[in-house]
Amino acid sequence: MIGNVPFVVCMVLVLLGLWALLFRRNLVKIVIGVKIIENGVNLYLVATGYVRGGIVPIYTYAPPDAVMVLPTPQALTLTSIVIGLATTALMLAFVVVIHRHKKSLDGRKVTELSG
Amino acid sequence: MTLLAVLQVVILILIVAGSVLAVWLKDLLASVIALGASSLLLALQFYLLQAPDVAIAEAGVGAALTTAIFVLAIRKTQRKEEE
Amino acid sequence: MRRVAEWATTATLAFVVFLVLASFTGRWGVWAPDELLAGGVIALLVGLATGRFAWSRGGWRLLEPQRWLLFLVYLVGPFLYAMARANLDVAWRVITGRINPGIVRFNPGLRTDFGRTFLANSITLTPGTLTVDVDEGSGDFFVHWINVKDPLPTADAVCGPFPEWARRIAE
Amino acid sequence: MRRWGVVVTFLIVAGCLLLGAARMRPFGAPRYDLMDRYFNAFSQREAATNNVVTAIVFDYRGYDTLGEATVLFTAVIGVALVLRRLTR
Amino acid sequence: MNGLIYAFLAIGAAFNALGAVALIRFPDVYTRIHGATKCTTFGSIFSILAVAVYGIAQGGGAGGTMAVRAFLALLFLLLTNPTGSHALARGAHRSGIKPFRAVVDRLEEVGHGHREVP
Amino acid sequence: MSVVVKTIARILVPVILVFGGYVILHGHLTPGGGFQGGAVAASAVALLLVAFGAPAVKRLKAPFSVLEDLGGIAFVVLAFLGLGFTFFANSLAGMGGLFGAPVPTGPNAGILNSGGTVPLMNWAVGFKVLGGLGAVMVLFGLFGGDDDR
Amino acid sequence: MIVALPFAAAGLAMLGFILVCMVRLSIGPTAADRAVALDTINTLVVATMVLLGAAFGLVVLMDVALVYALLSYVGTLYIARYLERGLS
Amino acid sequence: MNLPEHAPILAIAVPLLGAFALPLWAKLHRSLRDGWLALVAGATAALTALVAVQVYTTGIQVYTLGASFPADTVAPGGFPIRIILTVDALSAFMGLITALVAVVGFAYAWRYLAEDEGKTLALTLGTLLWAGMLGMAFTGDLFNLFVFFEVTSIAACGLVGYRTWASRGPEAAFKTMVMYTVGGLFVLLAVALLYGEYGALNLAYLARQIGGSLIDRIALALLLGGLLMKAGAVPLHMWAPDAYGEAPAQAVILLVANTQISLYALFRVLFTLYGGVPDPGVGWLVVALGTLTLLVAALMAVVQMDAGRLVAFGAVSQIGYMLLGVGVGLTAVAARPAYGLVAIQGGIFHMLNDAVAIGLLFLAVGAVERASGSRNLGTLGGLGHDLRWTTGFFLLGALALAGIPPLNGFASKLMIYQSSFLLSPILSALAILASILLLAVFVRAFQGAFLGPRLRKAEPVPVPMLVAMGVLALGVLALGLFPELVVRHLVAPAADALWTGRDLYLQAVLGR
Amino acid sequence: MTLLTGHGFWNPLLWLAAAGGVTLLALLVWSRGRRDYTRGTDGELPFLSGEKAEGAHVGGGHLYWGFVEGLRPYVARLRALHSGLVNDYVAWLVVILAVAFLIVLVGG
Repeated sequence: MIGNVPFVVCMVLVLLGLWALLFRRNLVKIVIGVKIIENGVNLYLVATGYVRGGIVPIYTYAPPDAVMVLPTPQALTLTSIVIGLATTALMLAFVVVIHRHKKSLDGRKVTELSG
Repeated sequence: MTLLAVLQVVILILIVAGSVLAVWLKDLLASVIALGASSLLLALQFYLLQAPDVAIAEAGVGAALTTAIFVLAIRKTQRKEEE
Repeated sequence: MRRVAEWATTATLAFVVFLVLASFTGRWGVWAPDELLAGGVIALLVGLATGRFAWSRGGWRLLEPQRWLLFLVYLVGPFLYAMARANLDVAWRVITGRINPGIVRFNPGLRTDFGRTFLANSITLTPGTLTVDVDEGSGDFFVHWINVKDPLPTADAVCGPFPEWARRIAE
Repeated sequence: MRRWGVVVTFLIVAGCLLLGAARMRPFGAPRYDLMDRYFNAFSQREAATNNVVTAIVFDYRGYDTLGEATVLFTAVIGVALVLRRLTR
Repeated sequence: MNGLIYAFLAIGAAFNALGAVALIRFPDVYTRIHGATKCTTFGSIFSILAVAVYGIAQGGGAGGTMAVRAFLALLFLLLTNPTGSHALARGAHRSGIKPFRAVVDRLEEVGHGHREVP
Repeated sequence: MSVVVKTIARILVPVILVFGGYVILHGHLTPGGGFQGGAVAASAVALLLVAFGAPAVKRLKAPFSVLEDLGGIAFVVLAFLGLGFTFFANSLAGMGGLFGAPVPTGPNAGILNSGGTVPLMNWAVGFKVLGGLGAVMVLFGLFGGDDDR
Repeated sequence: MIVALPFAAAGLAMLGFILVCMVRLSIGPTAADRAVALDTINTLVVATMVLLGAAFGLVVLMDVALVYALLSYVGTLYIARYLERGLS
Repeated sequence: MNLPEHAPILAIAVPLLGAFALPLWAKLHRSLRDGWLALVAGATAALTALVAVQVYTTGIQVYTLGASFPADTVAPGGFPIRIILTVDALSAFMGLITALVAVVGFAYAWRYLAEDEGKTLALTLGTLLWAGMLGMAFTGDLFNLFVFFEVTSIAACGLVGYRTWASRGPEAAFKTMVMYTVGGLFVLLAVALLYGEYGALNLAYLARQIGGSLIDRIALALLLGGLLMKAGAVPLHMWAPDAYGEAPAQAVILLVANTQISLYALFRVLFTLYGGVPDPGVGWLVVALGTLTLLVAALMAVVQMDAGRLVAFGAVSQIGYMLLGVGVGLTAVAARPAYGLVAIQGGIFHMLNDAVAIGLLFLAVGAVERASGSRNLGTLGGLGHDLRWTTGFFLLGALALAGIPPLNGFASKLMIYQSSFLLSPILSALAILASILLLAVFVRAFQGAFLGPRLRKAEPVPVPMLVAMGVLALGVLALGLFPELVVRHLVAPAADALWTGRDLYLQAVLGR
Repeated sequence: MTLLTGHGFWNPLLWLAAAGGVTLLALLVWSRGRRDYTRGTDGELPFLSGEKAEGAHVGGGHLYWGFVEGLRPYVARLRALHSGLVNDYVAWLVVILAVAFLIVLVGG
């Protein structure tokens, strides 16, 4: 009905995050880009599990004889969300420590390891 | 186009708008705010896709904890994206 | 003794919250017995964990039923009326764009944290006013007033009968 | 110059990903869903839970959850390691 | 009963719209907070009341739970919304944002309570 | 933060914790479960940190990490319980007793003591997530040490 | 599966208001303005969730609205606390 | 309870349990922690060995998690619903490599890490990294692969950021973390694409379903990107020298094993998941990247002045040999000429050789840094007077890595040279050129650091570190002197698992 | 004991025996010479431009100087690519992804 618009939008989010990773030098901005990619992927996962006209896959207070959406992607997305939080926390911890040493967040200024 | 489809499309547009803002703004705090709004609407989209489990997780993690960690990190570093 | 009172208060209120959350689960009554048991355990744990600071300086007084009754009366009576007025006020100002703002200071004479918080939130939701800061020492309120009539107002001029309600409910 | 090269490759990747998303099966109409129909039908009998997602998270795919808990544990240890008091 | 629900929904939507418009139209942070907080809270009250009425009308475990949840959400909103607004106003003032065309600013005079501003 | 925020935080912290407990407790009946409940409860720590400053949550660091370790151990041990069949087998489901009430198939109102090991695992993961995310918040709040009054 | 259409229509209206708030989020001259917009979006999202829960006729969806109503202001508080410290 | 039956999951669950409990033991007392760690490491190594013995003697072992018995892989109707651990010879081989590396690493870390610098946390992260690698090696489920991919990523990055007192450690860790996370998200996106298309997550079931449609191809490209990045193939290797250079030595050898596990996952995807639709283009891509990796990393190693970074580039170039070997096999997998199998054997044998030799080098560099306080080749010199054993070990590792007969690198490289010569002589010439460059590089490093007059004082190296290095040195010698035994008994079954084992793999899981 | 590698074989023990034989041969040749050919003269000392160099050490940076210098123009391009910026790392990932897409979509 709405075609593949949700899938396309998820890919747009992924590409948006990738754009931030490619062209933003600020470290926090890079983490934000990673978060956006992650949002896109999570949305993609949940979108694959949607069934038109389906309801929540929970039997408590459910109407009888209803079609249910696919539950597996939801479980996968839960895992993915918590993993995302873990990576975000660790990356921001690194950013904070880097800033403490270098007093800057610009990728070009904090880089020591090269060549 | 049913009403549900319209709702979904509007929310998707809002999510993309929030993410574009998060990438585009130079002020990191504003960027984080836009990211928070985007994740909020993402939870709404999960809700519409009949995934309340995921929506609760995204609510607890995205609305409170991620924003909190980002703001704390910006607080411990600096706010403006220098050119 | 005082610590026990704090724990018990917090646990009781936590149990009430749990009961509201878990209502309509029983097959015959409103609550299933196992829900009550589990909720009791959770409330006890929460009470033990946060009792020390959660309802500080409240103690048993918070459990007095007449305060809760009064709170409900306040909520559906003056508060709702004031909120409606506040919204119409905002509507008028949005349409006409006539504002005359400023931050004023007044002292409502409330002593406890609860009372001040209660008043501050009421002020924020009611016509033309927004609490910007509360002085912890003197209890002075700094209020952003959208239509300043008097640079040095009394509490009555800014927020009407609310301090009185706050005193009765939360002090 | 280099920037434009990156932009061009980015556009190639973007085109392929968007092509893939557009050529997916239609949204809301999964083609193969044997596994999920099994879950929806039998989780109440096998795992005795009303919430199918929880049944999957903790029973059918509990091992993923273990890995996920490990990720969280690892991240906490990592943050503690990185933000520990500097001794040198 | 349906009429009541429609009325509540209409009022709620109207006040929420007012909040959004106020957010756009007002000139500075404080007045925006005024508009946004009051109107969206009030509008949400009516939306939630509509849902609660719907739930009560449905009856049974599901309807009752729906009403209870709606009221609980309302209570939480009433607790958290003004607090967030207050914190934002205070933060905005301390970060140095002046009220727009203020006739009087007592808080600026006392210098942010007890704290010295750098 | 001001006294208003502090007082509201005092009121809301127990409420958030109870709500987290509810989400964990009813994880197998309504949306929710270990992660979600743990994340909600960890938000209480975030609230404490923002309302009262870093010194107030300083002594929570050690209990939280211990809580996380214990939660992880409990989760693995619960998984080991299934080793009569296989690792992670839901050995308690439908066996009667405290956690093994059978569930009627199809839509129903839900029974709390069903689910076998699922509720227990919910609790283990809930405490683990609470401990882990709480410890992360506390560590972030404490680092640098210049965020308090 | 929308079973109560008026609620869904009201939810759509709320989304429209969120769009308006998004404008403020994008143009807001100061961070405080953006934060106000975020706060407003929070409230509107809670209202939307409650309305859509009724529209779908599913009680179990309402828990999400509760979580949001309870937690959404924590993020706002963090931003406010950051603002309190001045533009450092 | 039947221990051999449950061994695959126990090999993963025991280190996880050990890691969860490790901080608690450390709170009680240090020696309790060390004892517990030794116990857990020993048990895990024994379980891994048990799994390997079973797999090598009786064939593929499956373990269905949560079912009523381990071999209950499919639901009625013939599709798997649960996570299935599928251990074939290659998985067991990778498990053995990780066990060797991890045990040696822990023995080394016992005295290498200082107590007041977060030793407990580093040991915990090491245990978790080991468990994650085992999980990646043993799993038969795509999403589970992603989860353990992330476990290894985060643990590895935590270890890289160990030296927070300098700015370089966190910087390297941040870069590595960003790359790992983005790669992991690509993998997850590929999993989501495959799930959306086929509604399944099991590797074997998906392998049967995949028919080469557009979505399959896009997912293949995403998986290639993510896994090649984690494996550190040029030009996606750039995080690797940073990370290897900055991490503590006992973590670096785990990181090296980690890249190999990613290579394993890549091979699993290419040969098993996409084995039904062989695409020579992908094979050539892998071969090209392998050759590029060899050359670029060796050239980059020539100009390095930091011993850690120098050895790190050497380690990256070894990844190229594995990619080259298995890539040659991949181009040949459709027609199945004999040299393809030899190439795969060479590539897989080189994994073991590389883990041993490069591990020895990194441990020696770590000992040098600990003893003399510097890794700069411009200022080091004459350490051979004080650190006699370390000197010998470094020389042994360097010669082995450069492919000097009769040490172990030579045998595997010979197999790779010969088979790639049959595919294209240029490849083999380039591979030999890279080997010569590496020899020059290591001779330079050896001469600069260890020979010459005594320039600075060096503290003695503690015995446990020497023992750890000695174990690896013995491995270098043994693998070099008896390559035929190793190839016949360990490597050949693993290579067969890639070369012809796809049908057996599917059969073991799906039962048909 | 012989590792067959398709077209050839490899036996380290055989190789060791051969190497031992060659070494013996070399020793034999060496032992035929005069033992005190350079003993006690300047020929024992390291030769550094004719200077007397006590304790001189050719550091790692100086060994193979010509070799490294000869390679330097080629390596300089490579070094420039290792800029150390995360953006460049990700850019290479995108490049490889694009190449993989092209190969997979066009080549198949």
